[in-house]
Amino acid sequence: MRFAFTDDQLAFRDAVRDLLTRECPPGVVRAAWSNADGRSGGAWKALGEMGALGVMVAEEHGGLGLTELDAVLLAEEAGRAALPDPFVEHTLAGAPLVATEEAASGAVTVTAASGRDLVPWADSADVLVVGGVVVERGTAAVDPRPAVDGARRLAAVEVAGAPPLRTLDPTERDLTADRLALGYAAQLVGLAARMLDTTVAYVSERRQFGVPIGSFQALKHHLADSRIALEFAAPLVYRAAYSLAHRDPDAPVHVSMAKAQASDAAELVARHALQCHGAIGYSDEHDLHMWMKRAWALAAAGGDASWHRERVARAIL
Amino acid sequence: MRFAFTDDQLAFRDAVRDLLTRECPPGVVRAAWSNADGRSGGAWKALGEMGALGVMVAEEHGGLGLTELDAVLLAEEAGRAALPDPFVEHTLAGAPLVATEEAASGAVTVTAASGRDLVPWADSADVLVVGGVVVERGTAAVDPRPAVDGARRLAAVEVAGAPPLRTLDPTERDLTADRLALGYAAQLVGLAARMLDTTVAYVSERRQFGVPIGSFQALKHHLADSRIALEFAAPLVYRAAYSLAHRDPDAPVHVSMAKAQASDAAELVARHALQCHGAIGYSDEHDLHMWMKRAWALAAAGGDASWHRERVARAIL
Amino acid sequence: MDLTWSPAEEAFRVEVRAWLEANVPAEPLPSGDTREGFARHLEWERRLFDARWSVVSWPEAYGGREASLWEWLIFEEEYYRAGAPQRVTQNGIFLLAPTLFEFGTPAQQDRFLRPMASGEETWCQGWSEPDAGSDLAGISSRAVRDDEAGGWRLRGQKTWTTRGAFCTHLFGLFRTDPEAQRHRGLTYFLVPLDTPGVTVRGFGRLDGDEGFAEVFFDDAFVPDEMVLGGVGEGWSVAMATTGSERGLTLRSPGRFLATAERLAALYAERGAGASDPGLRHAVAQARIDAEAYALQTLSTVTRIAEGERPGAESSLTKVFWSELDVRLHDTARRLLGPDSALDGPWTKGWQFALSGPIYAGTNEIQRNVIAERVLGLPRK
Amino acid sequence: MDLTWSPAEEAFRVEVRAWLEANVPAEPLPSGDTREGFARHLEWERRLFDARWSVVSWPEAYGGREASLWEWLIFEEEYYRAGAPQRVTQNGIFLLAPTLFEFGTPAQQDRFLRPMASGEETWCQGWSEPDAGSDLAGISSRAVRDDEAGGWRLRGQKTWTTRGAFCTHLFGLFRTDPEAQRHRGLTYFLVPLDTPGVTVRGFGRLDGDEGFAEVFFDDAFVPDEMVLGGVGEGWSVAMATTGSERGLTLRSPGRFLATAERLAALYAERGAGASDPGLRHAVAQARIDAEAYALQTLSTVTRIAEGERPGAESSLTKVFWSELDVRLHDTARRLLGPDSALDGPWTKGWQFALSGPIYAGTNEIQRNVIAERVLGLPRK
Repeated sequence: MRFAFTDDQLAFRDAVRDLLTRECPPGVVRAAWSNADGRSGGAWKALGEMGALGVMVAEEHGGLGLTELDAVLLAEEAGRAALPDPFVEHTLAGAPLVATEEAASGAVTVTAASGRDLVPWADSADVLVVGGVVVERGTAAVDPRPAVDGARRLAAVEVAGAPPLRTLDPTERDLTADRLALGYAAQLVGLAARMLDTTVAYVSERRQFGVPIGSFQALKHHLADSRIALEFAAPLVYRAAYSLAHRDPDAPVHVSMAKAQASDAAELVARHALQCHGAIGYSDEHDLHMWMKRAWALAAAGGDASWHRERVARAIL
Repeated sequence: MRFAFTDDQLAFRDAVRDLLTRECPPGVVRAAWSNADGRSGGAWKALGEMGALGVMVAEEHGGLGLTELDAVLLAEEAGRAALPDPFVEHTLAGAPLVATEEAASGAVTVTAASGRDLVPWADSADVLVVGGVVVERGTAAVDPRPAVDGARRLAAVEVAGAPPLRTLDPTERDLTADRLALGYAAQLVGLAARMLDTTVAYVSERRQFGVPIGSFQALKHHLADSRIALEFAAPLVYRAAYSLAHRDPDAPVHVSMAKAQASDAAELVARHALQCHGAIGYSDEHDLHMWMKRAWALAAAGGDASWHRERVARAIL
Repeated sequence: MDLTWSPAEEAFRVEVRAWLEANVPAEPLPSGDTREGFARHLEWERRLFDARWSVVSWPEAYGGREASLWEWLIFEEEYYRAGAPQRVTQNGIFLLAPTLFEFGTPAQQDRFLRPMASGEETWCQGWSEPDAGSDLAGISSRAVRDDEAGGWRLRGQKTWTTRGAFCTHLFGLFRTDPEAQRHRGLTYFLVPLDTPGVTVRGFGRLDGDEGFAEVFFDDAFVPDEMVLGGVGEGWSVAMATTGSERGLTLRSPGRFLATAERLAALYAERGAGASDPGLRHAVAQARIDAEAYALQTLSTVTRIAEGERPGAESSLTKVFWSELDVRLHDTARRLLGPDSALDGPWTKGWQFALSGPIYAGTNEIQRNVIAERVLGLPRK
Repeated sequence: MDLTWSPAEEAFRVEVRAWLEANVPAEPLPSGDTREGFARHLEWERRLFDARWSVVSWPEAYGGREASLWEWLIFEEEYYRAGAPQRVTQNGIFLLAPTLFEFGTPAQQDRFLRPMASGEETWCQGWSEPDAGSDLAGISSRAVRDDEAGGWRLRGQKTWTTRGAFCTHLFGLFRTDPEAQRHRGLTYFLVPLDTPGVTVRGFGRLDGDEGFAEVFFDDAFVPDEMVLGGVGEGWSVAMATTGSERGLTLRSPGRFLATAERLAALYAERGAGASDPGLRHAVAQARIDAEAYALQTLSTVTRIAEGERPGAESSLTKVFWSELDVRLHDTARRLLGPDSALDGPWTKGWQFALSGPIYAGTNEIQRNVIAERVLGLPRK
């Protein structure tokens, strides 16, 4: 029994964090709100070069041949940076199915969606995994829709007329949906952790009534509650990654527990972060709103908290 | 348009409050936990003498011939005092049906219950309104059950073999159930207001860390939330009384809104009251627990918050 | 207690309803927090004014009908029920005007009220500064006496000024006595935004609309007649307005009933497909809360009509409605499920609702006020 | 990451489970917070001790098995899963013993640990006083030096002493230096409750059980060897124990899973008849939270097993589990509907759960600790 990551896994996480700190500062996220494709450009390329985008692609196809347990911390970092790229859709869901060197390196971008979700970054991806098939983007009908998160571009995709590169079997479909949900849960943990850090720094510095506002008990308790929510969400996410990696038959329920808890935690942290920032955080010139909107988007994606709670209810009741 | 009580109604309320302050101090409630019948004795008699128990009995039967709108503030006072007597069951529900001088004066005690509720104070009442019939207590099978609120004695009552004094028509049954729910809602407002007052006094006096604990923002906010809950529950209760008194066809929905809101408000105020009292409130030697347990009992009686919320949902969805 | 309306009041309601039915734009206007939308809203407000519906409770001389408090309420109810456009003139009409009526000189009233009612002059509020948000008494913008010119020179910066980039005038607090501490030594000024030395820069809110502005004052001159309520009296004059701001909700008891009904309609459409069986009760509870809000307003108006003056209780209302508004929109988001990621009226409304617990005194501060001034808990 | 157990650990689990299956009383014992129930519980604890299951992680000399941290956890999981009786000796075993192991002299360890493990001597905690509840450093009970007799005379009063009326010994803090302020000048004493001058009066808790006691000290003499960890060192010695108290939850990761499963069973029985469609998800969420609790415990134990020492993070756990316990029982009450007015296991459990956010440092204080010591927010 050991419920912790290996030193190698942590070192890989740290390397991705360093890379994203360098390549994906808030300015890159902000630029993605108004650029052509909502993508980072440089950060994606750098992630591909370090192997992070092929972590779950088999070694014979140029990937690292690792598992969800190795990818989960990287997804958390992509969340922390609010990376404007389909990191989870590609790395956890799409690339392992496409399984080519181009997918492993990110030279080909794969995106994916499950359930009733619109497809993120569909117009800039090369390959789409939608409705149980893998298709070239150019062969599908991609209809962009206006999203609350201006960087995470959404589109309705019609694949009826597109020749499938391959068709997923039901097991692959379910696994892909669970991998998306797990990845989003991990991103939500990262997003929430970043919002909490930012808010702690802000309230420690901002002074009103002659004292830092972080000395007021009401704000302390908002942030303590945020910290508690994170503390009891992250372990469910890590366990779900372990269960998926070990093909545990309970993995789908574990994924649902993780996604429900991480969605709720991120929503709560976002609420408290905004309230603690006050009017400053309500301005779109402050960075907070970009993290908050990504959290809202991912809380609703891959099945929202209620959808996953219902799956838990079906399993235990 | 005037959403307020008349001076007469407020004067009657004040008179009942004065009477209960005198005749039903906490010691009387405490005594009812261990005496034979869970009743106050003196307070009931005094309420009868002042006419409060016959407020809704027709004048020709010795009552005051008034309405729910006149009774609702008195029920609130009975709640505030945690009066250990079937005030609502008698005054709002039972006595108007029995309609005798003895019922109007309280010489005969009538109790009542609706739905799946056990019957409160069944073993000390003279007449029972249960399952759509009015029966003499002596003719029914009364089976006491252990209750969390030691003063509000509960019993399962079987009326199958009892000769009915009268049988209620469906309209009377529904009206009686709504009057009970309204009365409980009013009592809950009174109970909550008393718990809040007691807690405000306590935290203003109790010192820890060299200051009154009521100066800590966390406790301030607990009590502010309590006050808000009361502020937005009481008007629904008063409107429901008005609607019942005017036989408004929407009265049942108005009663449900009142009972749902008052139940939730009282539960919330009780929780905060206990938390603000700390270990002192957790002792059964302190009076708080008697108010809290009455609040729990009445929140669950006459349909709990969810039951009434469901009735609202059926009406609007 | 009497929850019915008199024949005269019913007749007033019929008149209001008929006019609104005939005149409310069929298509919703673009957001009043954008430049284009603001202009379109002003056209609407002009129509309201021309038909004498823009300030029903005001004296006829300023464009009103001298309507009673209850008639005013009926108007507001009908206005919300009709889905009529948001009032972009509200900061003038509901925040500044009560202060002008109470503290203004007859000359000021004659000068400012009618153009305010018509929308010819539009007012924004200059309270907050970069370092004085929740802590309003921390204001550092100054007004320096210019005896020669017979007035004051304003210096400093205001921010989070709602619709500041579109308005013609600003009302706000400036420090006239630099030696005085905190809420002493402040004065309430009325400032045309085209005054030389005033610069306005709009910026975006959470939902992307350019609803905020920063206003910079660089020795901008205002004459003495632009002081409202006496030099050094700014704090108490402003507090009267702040009372109105918190009491803005008085505007319509039906305000949240309309949203609760739209939510019920959304549930009818989406409820069966939603994952959370509890949403049914969330929608019912939203309706209950909206009714509680309406009734509590009626209770407050009754007390005002009978001569009481609302006090710190307005903080109870502010916390309740702002958090109800958040719950209403959050329930809608949960009904929308994955579609909540899309831009749309409910997701716009959700973002806007999140400002409620922040503006006009954060809910944390309101809860302090409730604890200290309504319940009497010790300050320290 | 490895979420499997080794063959040796599995074997240990099989042994524990077999013994518990054969020995756990079929009928639940009466509450250990009543005089009769306490005695019945002590019989059970004696059986545990005789089979060497009472303190599995302790040295064999004191009745333990020198079990590893993971084995200890397996034992606790199985103990909860078997529905075995609440440990009435827990204040000694889980609060005092860690302090004795860390600060006690060899003589003290030899004298006290084994009778504690067997339940022959039972310990209650003497922290709180009428005026020192949340503010533990406000303790005013005194210990006055008696040089001649070679010890101390205790004066003052302790209160809210759990099961104090049934225990044989008390551990607690007394002020040895009356000049020192707050948390300085305190000393940690071990006190037999049959010491002349000690009076114990039991009183009832919320649920009516006589679970509390007041303990009065009227010049009660204790010799020097009853000082634990040095005169004047009481605060730091006690804080080590307080750490254990908050970490009590380490006892079993499965602790709330058992309750969540009982709740699911209640839902199976009552859910269809309940008015609130949202209860289905409340039950599911209870299970999710209970799993989160279990996993967070595994994560903490991993860190401890690898040499870390738990710090202020234990406050996160305290707040979470105590509020989860309240939610679990509140969901049950809502499932019971009108029957929640009746005395029964769930309503008893509800009342007991309400003590969780209060004892061992109120959750308000825990949240301050999280904010200041985990997040690093400014104290003032």
